[in-house]
Amino acid sequence: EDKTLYLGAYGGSTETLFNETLIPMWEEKTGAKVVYVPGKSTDTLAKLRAQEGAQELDVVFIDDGPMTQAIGFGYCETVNEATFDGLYDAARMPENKAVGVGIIATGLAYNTEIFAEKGWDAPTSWTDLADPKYKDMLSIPPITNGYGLHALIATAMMNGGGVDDIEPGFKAFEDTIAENVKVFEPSSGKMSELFQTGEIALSVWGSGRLKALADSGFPGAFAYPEEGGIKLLVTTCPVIDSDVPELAQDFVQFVTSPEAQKLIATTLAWAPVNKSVELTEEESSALPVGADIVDNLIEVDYAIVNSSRGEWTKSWTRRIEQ
Amino acid sequence: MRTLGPIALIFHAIFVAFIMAPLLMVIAVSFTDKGYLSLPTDGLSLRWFKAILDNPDFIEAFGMSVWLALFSATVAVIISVPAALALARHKFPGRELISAFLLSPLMIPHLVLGVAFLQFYSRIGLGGSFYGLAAAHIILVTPYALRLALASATGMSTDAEHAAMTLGASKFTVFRRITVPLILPGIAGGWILSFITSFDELTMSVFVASPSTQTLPVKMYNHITQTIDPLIASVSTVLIVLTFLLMLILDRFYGLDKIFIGKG
Amino acid sequence: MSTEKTPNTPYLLTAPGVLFFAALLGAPMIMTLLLSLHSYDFNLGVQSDWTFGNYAEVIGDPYFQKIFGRTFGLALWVTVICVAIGVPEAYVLSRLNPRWRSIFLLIVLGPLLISVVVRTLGWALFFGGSGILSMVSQALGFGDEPVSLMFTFTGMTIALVHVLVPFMVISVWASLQKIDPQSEDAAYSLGASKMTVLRRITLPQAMPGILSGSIIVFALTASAFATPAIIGGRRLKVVATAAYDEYLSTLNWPLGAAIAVLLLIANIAIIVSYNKLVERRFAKVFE
Amino acid sequence: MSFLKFDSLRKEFGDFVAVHDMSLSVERGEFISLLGPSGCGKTTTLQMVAGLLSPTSGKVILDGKDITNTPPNKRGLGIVFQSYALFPHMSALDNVAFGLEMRGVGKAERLERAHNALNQVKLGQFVDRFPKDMSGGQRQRVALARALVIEPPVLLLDEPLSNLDAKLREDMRIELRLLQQDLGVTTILVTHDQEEALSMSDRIVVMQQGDVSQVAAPLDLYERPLNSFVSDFVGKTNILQGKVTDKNVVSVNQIAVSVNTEAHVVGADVALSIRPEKFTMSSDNAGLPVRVKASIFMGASWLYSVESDMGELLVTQPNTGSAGFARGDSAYLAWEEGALTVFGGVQA
Amino acid sequence: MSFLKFDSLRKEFGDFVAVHDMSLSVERGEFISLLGPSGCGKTTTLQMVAGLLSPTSGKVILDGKDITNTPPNKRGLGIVFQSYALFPHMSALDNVAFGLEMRGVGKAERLERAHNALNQVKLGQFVDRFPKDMSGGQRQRVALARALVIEPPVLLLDEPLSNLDAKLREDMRIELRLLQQDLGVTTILVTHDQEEALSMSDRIVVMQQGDVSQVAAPLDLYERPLNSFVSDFVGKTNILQGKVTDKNVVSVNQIAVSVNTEAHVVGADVALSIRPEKFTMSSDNAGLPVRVKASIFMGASWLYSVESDMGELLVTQPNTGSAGFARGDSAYLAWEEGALTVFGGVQA
Ligand SMILES: Nc1ncnc2c1ncn2[C@@H]1O[C@H](COP(=O)(O)OP(=O)(O)OP(=O)(O)O)[C@@H](O)[C@H]1O
Ligand SMILES: Nc1ncnc2c1ncn2[C@@H]1O[C@H](COP(=O)(O)OP(=O)(O)OP(=O)(O)O)[C@@H](O)[C@H]1O
Ligand SMILES: NCCCCNCCCN
Ligand SMILES: [Mg+2]
Ligand SMILES: [Mg+2]
Repeated sequence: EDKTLYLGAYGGSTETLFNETLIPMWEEKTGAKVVYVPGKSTDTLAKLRAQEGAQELDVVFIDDGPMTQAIGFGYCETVNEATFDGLYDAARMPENKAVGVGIIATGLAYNTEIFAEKGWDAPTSWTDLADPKYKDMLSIPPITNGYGLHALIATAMMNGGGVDDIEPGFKAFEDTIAENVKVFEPSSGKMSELFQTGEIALSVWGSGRLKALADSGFPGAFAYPEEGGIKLLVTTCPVIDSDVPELAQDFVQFVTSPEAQKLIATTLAWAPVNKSVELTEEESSALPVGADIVDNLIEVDYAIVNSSRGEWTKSWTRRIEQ
Repeated sequence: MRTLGPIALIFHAIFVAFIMAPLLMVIAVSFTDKGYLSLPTDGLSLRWFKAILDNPDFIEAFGMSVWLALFSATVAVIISVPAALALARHKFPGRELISAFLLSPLMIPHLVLGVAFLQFYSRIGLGGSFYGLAAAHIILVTPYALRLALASATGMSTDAEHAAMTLGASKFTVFRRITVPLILPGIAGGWILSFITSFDELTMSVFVASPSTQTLPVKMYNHITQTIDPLIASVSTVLIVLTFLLMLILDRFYGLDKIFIGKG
Repeated sequence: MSTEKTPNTPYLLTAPGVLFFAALLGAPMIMTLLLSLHSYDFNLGVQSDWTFGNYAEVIGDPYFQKIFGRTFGLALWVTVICVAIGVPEAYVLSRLNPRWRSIFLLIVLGPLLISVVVRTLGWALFFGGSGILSMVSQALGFGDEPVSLMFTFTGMTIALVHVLVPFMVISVWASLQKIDPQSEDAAYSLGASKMTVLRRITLPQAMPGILSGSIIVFALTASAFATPAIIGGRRLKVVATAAYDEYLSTLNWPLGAAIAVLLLIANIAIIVSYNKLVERRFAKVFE
Repeated sequence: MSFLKFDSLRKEFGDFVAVHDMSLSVERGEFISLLGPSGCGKTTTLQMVAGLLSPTSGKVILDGKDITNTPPNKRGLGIVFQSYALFPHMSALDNVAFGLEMRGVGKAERLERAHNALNQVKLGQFVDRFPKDMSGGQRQRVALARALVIEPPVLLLDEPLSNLDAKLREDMRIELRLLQQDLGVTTILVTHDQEEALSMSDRIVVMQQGDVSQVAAPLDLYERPLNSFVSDFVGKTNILQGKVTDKNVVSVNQIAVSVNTEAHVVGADVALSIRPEKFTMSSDNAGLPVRVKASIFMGASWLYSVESDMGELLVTQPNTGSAGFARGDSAYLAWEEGALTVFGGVQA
Repeated sequence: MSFLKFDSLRKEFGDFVAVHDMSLSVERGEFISLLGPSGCGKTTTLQMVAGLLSPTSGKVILDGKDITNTPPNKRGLGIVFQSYALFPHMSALDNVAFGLEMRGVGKAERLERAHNALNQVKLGQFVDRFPKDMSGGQRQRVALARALVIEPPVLLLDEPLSNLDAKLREDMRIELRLLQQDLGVTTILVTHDQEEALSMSDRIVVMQQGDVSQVAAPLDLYERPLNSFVSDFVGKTNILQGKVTDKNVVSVNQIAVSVNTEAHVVGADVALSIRPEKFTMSSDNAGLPVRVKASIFMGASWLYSVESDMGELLVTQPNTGSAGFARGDSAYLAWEEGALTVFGGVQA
């Protein structure tokens, strides 16, 4: 009989790539059908929560931060060990309940045209966020969003703190950075619009996002701060109590396979988690790959972050988003 | 004495300009030749209209939205009009309660409704189905249909209805042949607001819609969660133009005026 | 209310709506209410205890107080503006030459035809830093600095008025159609100016429409999410954005549910009293 | 047994009693008029019969069946509303055809019958007009046609001709009376036009503040009113206060008037009534001398207000084609003894 | 110079001409009635004067000023609408006080004056009622009070008394006439009640299908109608077709009738008119023998329809207090020569 797999994953270019290329490949291989349920990480997580006990989704794609929560809530099935063969260790999520699909970096995106006009140099450091010349030209996502969380953590680190001592980050935001911020924009789509309408010239953003925008012809560039960008892992997990558990496992394995990884890397600019993917120099130029970048990427320990995230969010909304 | 003075006309012009301003901006952007949002300052292009054809899901989602909005608005009107008559013409115990209950969907953030519907509907097996989504939309738009029918029915003279009754018309016939035509402006207004609200609803539908029932706003939203491009503008432009054309044709053949104005 | 029917008529007439709502909205609402009575642990999720803690937290926290204050201030403000411009526009429309009337009626509905996302994009293009408004104001010499209404209370108000004023116009329009034009004629012949006729004769009779319109506008503003979120930005949070945060970012649904329930209660309290007030003040129009 | 019966019908609006316990029996095929001052409860009564207002208490019985709680659409009555109550969204033709449609009459037939009914009320050329494009009288005629076309067993007419000119009103009266007699329709007519009531009715019900004052055939009512209210209300009348000074003599302002006082004791205070047209007014030096205070031309007659020693009197005289008496003229009034009616006072 | 002038006033509704180029001059303080069949354009004319309908062509001149384009609120006229047009959301008192308020009359004074005006129309106890809780006649009186209270220089009354009973109507006529004369208000009254028009007006304008048929003082109009339409429309009349057979003799159905034929040539076809009340009907074997076909009681008089060799005739006879002739009775008609009017035919 026809088996159907429900896949909850990002909309937009991710959806396009999957629907047009990856899913047909997998369907042909397995004879099963895939229904794509688009949604950003938080939406998908909310759906898992709402449908507890009667899950519709079989496989989900969620950013590493929220995925840690999903695992904590017990929405994920353990990923077959075989899937991890040939993957970087960094692709493992806690308890092997999820696996990375691609690596993105959080860094600084900027409008090259405006920078040139104003005669500014490209940004180079997390500390640039505090530079008064960017007043009202800067957007940072709020910490409810992965990129925003990274910005706070990075700022804490620049000021002598870290995930276990976040206060210096808040202090810096309170004292200087928030002054510069025109809007704490959580939506990538809106962020892209803010760039396009000239509302902002600089933002804390993902490497993949900037590539997508630049691909449209927009004069934008991505800067890895010299202190290091922050690693963001796009992850996937098979959902518990699926009516097609084998297919779900198979699909998770499929998206981490070299052929899928190559396509993902070249189209979505997520750096591969599979060691055997080979990329040309041009192909890898937009990705957070290569020794100078990858080695420099800062890892976030979500075990610590998630335990204090409630507090952080509270402080953030009360102290920063004023 | 039913003519308008210059001040009224100037006011009207400013009002219309205010209403049109952002729409015109969006329409302008849809003709950009760039890959990103910009006003077409140096070149017009239809590339973003061609792009619609490359994205058939937009057309499919459009169809879904139209169908869903038609269905929801119609059902909402059907359940609202009798209720509006009851609320307009009778004082009865529980009147305020019923009225507040039927209006409550207006007063809860759609997101909260969306999540609650998703929870409940997936539990009772309506999850992901068209009828689940439609039920949610009907609930969401009923307040509009109700309030507008109420505005029309309130204070309406019952003379004509009485006359019809004495001529032998049953309650239902009176309702259908006399009451409805007399409060038609309210019913039509309510239907239109319901249709449009359903057509445009996003925040709740994000949760309740499933891939097989993806509406246009949900489709657009998913399209722009990561990046925004002029495709959104061109889709909207087509939508605006289509709607106006449709309405003009309807006007030509049926006279919207009659519907909006009612009697006569 | 001159027809005297059997006393259960109103219940029969409201039954379809009430039953439909009870079956399909009642349960989700009760679920939400129950949800709001549980506590939440960031790592473990919703707890099985019973508590009013979420309500205490929302009510006691100046942060939420400010958000509720802002929300209802905004709702009031938007409603007032919608009445101020929507009512005259409905009146103008009803007096327009029939040939133009339906066309303009459509134009008024225009903003509702396009998705909120696109509409706010239009505003961004219009009153963003490099938008038309800015260009015009610079060209007119109002200053060299770009003017931006994005992420301001004013911008948020304008955008909300823009999407909500059609609701007002259509509601009032429906009411205006009912008025016997001869009562206006009578007032003119007694020496009333156009303004006076509008104020003393037309508007009181259009009160049911104004009432409906303002209820819709108020309620929609108070529970609006997208426009405040996009045009207002996160610094100008309203109740719906706060609930959104709790639901989608912290996953603290009980707290989000408590916020929503409080919003609903406040909304109903305000709207029911307003409704009563107006119905009593204009009692004869409502009979 | 009577066909239509009101049994202690009563209607209160809040504190206000619009119709006091009213009872009346109407025979099948009878033509009854309700006559009474504005606001006395005529419309209210009619609406209770029609089933549009429910009585506070009392019953309506039609053909032996208690219909007090029968909905209006099951009563099968034809009604013309004082305010017309036309369907504003239907043409004249559709307004009239509506009742036939409700009775299941086929389209062709009902249009033809509606057309005929409109012809009958002289609106044959206005079938396609909408109410708002018609004159007051035209609307009223549509309302009339709408009620007549269904040929109901009972017709309730609330001032159905009030907005028609005299000519048309007369034509309509005749049409109505013919139709009523041909079909044997039991009819209740509310009218403020006494001539209409007097000329058309089998019996007239005079109402006063929600109460029935008198029920009688037209001539009886006019000639033998039960009390001075009826006498005054139905047709013009002169009411004179006097005292019985002797058998068959009443003194009014010291003037002795001969009148039959059989029913009254000597010394009783009584009221005399005499209708203005019962006087003969002439310049011949005979009878009561009067001076003309006002002279009003009424077409077929002249109405004079005259001063006399008996008080101010209204006098009607036929129009003989030339100008009548003028203000200030002197004249003399004569009358026959039988023209005087005596009310009140202590009965013998 | 006349106070109010209509100059070729014309109103078209689409193809339909409701008022043909109508001209009329009204003196200051004059009381004019518009009389005419239903739908002849009376309301339309009044509304043009009021400024509520704009004429298709023509002018309205008031006190020497062309007010054709003056908005109604600047004309200062008092108007009673045929459909009342009360403010449904205001009490009777507020309805009446509204016009005073517009004239800047202080609150205390305007309430008092409104109260008085309502007393004048006998609604003193209903000041707080709302229109929908009033009877038809009560509403009409509120409308009347509303127009009168502002004491306008010109009053336009569109059937203002049509829903009142005879008694009240008469009282109102008198109030109206007194007020009109006291204040010298120029008044245009639309009425379908001929008695009203004849008794109140200085002049009467008879309209027919949007045209003026005759303008004349009441007695003139009644006794010397310009044509058979007027004669027939104003008061009842018998129209007989005949031929002038000799000087001062017209033959009607072979019967020779004596009448003044000075204006007509022998051999001309003419119409004779005679009003029903100009006959004397008796059992004395004298005059034209007739047979009574229908006998209708009208209160102050009897109306008979009789058959004679001259054709069917309407006859009015005073009510003498006893039953009149009955159907089937034989009788004889007599009349004076001057009672006959001759129309049409070839003029001599
Ligand atoms: N809006 C309109 N459109 C078309 N015809 C109209 C309109 N208003 C009035 N008429 C027609 O114009 C004619 C004159 O109407 P008007 O109301 O002046 O009559 P009227 O003399 O007042 O009659 P009534 O005595 O019945 O009130 C009528 O035949 C009527 O049908
Ligand atoms: N809804 C109501 N509320 C209060 N009083 C009312 C209501 N309807 C009618 N009345 C009063 O009841 C009385 C009788 O009204 P009704 O309409 O029966 O009078 P009517 O005899 O038909 O008078 P008219 O000849 O003026 O039409 C009036 O005094 C009226 O004011
Ligand atoms: N192309 C999708 C990449 C996923 C990016 N995650 C966005 C983080 C903010 N929600
Ligand atoms: Mg009445
Ligand atoms: Mg008229």
